[in-house]
Amino acid sequence: MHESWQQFWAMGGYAGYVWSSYAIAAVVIVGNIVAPVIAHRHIARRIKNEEFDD
Amino acid sequence: MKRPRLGIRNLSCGRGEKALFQGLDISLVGGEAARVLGENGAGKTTLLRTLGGLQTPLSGEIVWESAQKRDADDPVLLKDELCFVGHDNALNAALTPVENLDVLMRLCGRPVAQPRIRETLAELGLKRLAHRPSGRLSAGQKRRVSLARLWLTDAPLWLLDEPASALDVDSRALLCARMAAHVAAGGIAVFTTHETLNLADVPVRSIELTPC
Amino acid sequence: MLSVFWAVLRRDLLLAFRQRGVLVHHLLFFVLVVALFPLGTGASPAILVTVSPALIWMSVLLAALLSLQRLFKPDYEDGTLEQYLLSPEPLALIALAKVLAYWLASGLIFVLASPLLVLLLGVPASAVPVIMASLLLGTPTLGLVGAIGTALTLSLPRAGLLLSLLIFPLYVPVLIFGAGAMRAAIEGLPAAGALYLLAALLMLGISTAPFAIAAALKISME
Amino acid sequence: MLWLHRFGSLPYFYRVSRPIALALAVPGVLLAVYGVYGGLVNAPVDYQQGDAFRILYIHVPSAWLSLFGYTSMAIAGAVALVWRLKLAEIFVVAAAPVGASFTFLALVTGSIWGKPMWGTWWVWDARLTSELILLFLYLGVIALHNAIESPRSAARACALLSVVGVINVPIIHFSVEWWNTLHQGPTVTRFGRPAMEMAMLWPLLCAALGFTLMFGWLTLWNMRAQLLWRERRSRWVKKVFSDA
Repeated sequence: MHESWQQFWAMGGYAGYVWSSYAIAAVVIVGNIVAPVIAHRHIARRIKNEEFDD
Repeated sequence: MKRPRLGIRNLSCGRGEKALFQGLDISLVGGEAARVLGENGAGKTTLLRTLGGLQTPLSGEIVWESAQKRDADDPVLLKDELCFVGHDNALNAALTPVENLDVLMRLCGRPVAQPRIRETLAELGLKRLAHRPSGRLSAGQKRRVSLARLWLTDAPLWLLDEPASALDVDSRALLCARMAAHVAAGGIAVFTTHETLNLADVPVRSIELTPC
Repeated sequence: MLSVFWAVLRRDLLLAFRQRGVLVHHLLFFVLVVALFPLGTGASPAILVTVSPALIWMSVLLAALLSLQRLFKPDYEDGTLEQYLLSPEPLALIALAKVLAYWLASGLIFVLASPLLVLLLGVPASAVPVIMASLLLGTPTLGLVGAIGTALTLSLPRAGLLLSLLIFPLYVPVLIFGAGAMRAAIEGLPAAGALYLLAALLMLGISTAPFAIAAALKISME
Repeated sequence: MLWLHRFGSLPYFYRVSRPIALALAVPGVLLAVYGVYGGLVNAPVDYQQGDAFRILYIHVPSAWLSLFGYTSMAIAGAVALVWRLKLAEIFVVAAAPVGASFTFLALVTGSIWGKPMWGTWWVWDARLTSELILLFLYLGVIALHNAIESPRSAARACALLSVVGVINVPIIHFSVEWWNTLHQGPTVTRFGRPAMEMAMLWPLLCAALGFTLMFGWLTLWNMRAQLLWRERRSRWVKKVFSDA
């Protein structure tokens, strides 16, 4: 348990390690969400533009 | 004896995801040859490869009814009764024609003695080349060596992809005679060709491939 | 059924004999990697003996990678592979024959050449039998596993680097047990455990890899 | 079986995958947030590791997912090879980048956790080493998929590679373990593992479950894009976009 916000952010002196871990995790997860959405949109646009109708 | 039969039902084939032709239906019985017709890229090679089981059809089925079928528990599969001469000659450049043919005949389950291979090569006018590395033969000579399998095999079903490519007039006549003899004896031959192959009195049906 | 196995084995051994220059290249590659290594580290015997297990096994791995690329390629290019697939005999059996021929022509040479090389590195002669045994048991597994990778990349014109990415992770157990046996032998410890494990890997490889190779060849040919 | 057949139909899958993905995403994210919150805020400080143990609420679920993901790929791969189910092929290809990124995450967080614990960023510890090799196995599948031009062959090749890989995962793990006990010995400080308190364990389980659901969501998301690309020339895809 943390006594205060300040203590929470300090993470008992391990702040750099803990928060960098969580930041990287956030980046990885967001990347995994965004990448397929972009890919999907890109393909959908090309299909709508009838690029694959031969 | 029953005649062998090759049934093709509602066959659709393609390269990758794209269908080349659809809904092909034909039934061939022993004593018939069939020439596959179609423009470049219509899927002639794809059809032959699919019939040989090298490729899976997109849909439809291929049925082989063998003349040798003994009972239901012991089916004779198409692979057991097939001689497939593909686009490539299947000759290793470092092996001699005799060695190459020896292995090829063993692979298709019909081993033949080496003297017979030498005789056959001699009949095809390749006597002097029988023990030379295949890599040193000309394109036409290689094709003749590869086609020598047709003289060595007793398989009832032949699938031939452009068998006459690079052949001279005399060799082509030999090939036609051999194919006609095979079909006349109750075999089936499915082939593609750009040259005219005259199979004399044998019925030659057409398989027309129309692109979809 | 076995007649096809012997036919393919004999054919590939005959080819290896006809193209024996290539075998010499494999051997020279192995010798060169080992011989150049002291030039990089300094010739201190203590260091050389310590790193010799890793060095020998890494050079075997690299040599396997280079030579495996040609395992099915000539057959793929000249149409023989098509005939393997069309054969009524099991493709896995043909694949096993090809890998065995490949191993007899390359892996076995490493096994036979290894005593000379490890003595060059200052490894005690008492360790040589175990080292040879570890290579004898380990190199066929490398061939079997590597053949899966090379069959999968058959249709690619330049597969070298990709092939290393595919098969090196799978080589980890062989590397660990092989080098482990060698190190134990050098330190005078019992190496039987590692050798048994290598043998187990080999058994697993012989019984499963041919089917995977056959499946991979079919995928590549379609 | 009828259900399976219907699900195997690609337009049907494309239609229902969107609500299913959302149905996985909502509880997945909630559980993961709850677990992480519990780990960051509620769990008491570890008496040996201090607050650094809170990294484990990311690390452990990621490491679990790396194995879960590869196993699921291999199962789908086997299905794809045996029954030629197109969706299973697509699953293999779609799950690979997701699994690889969580494996990467497990490695990075493990390394960050190791720095204060072991005093160094990287230790050739058995589990970290196995995880690294698992990452290479994932990268191999991805690289193979990118290298082969025909999407069909590429997916089938990946399916086979993941099956071969999964047979090797336990062997690799065992060999690395064997190697580790032989050479590393007791030089690495290992903490005793007393039974975890419920306040510490409970959020961890929630986070792991949440991550697993999120894996399903992200993979479905990827599958939709893959499916669209592979079927871009088919009638049903054109119909989907002309109706919209």
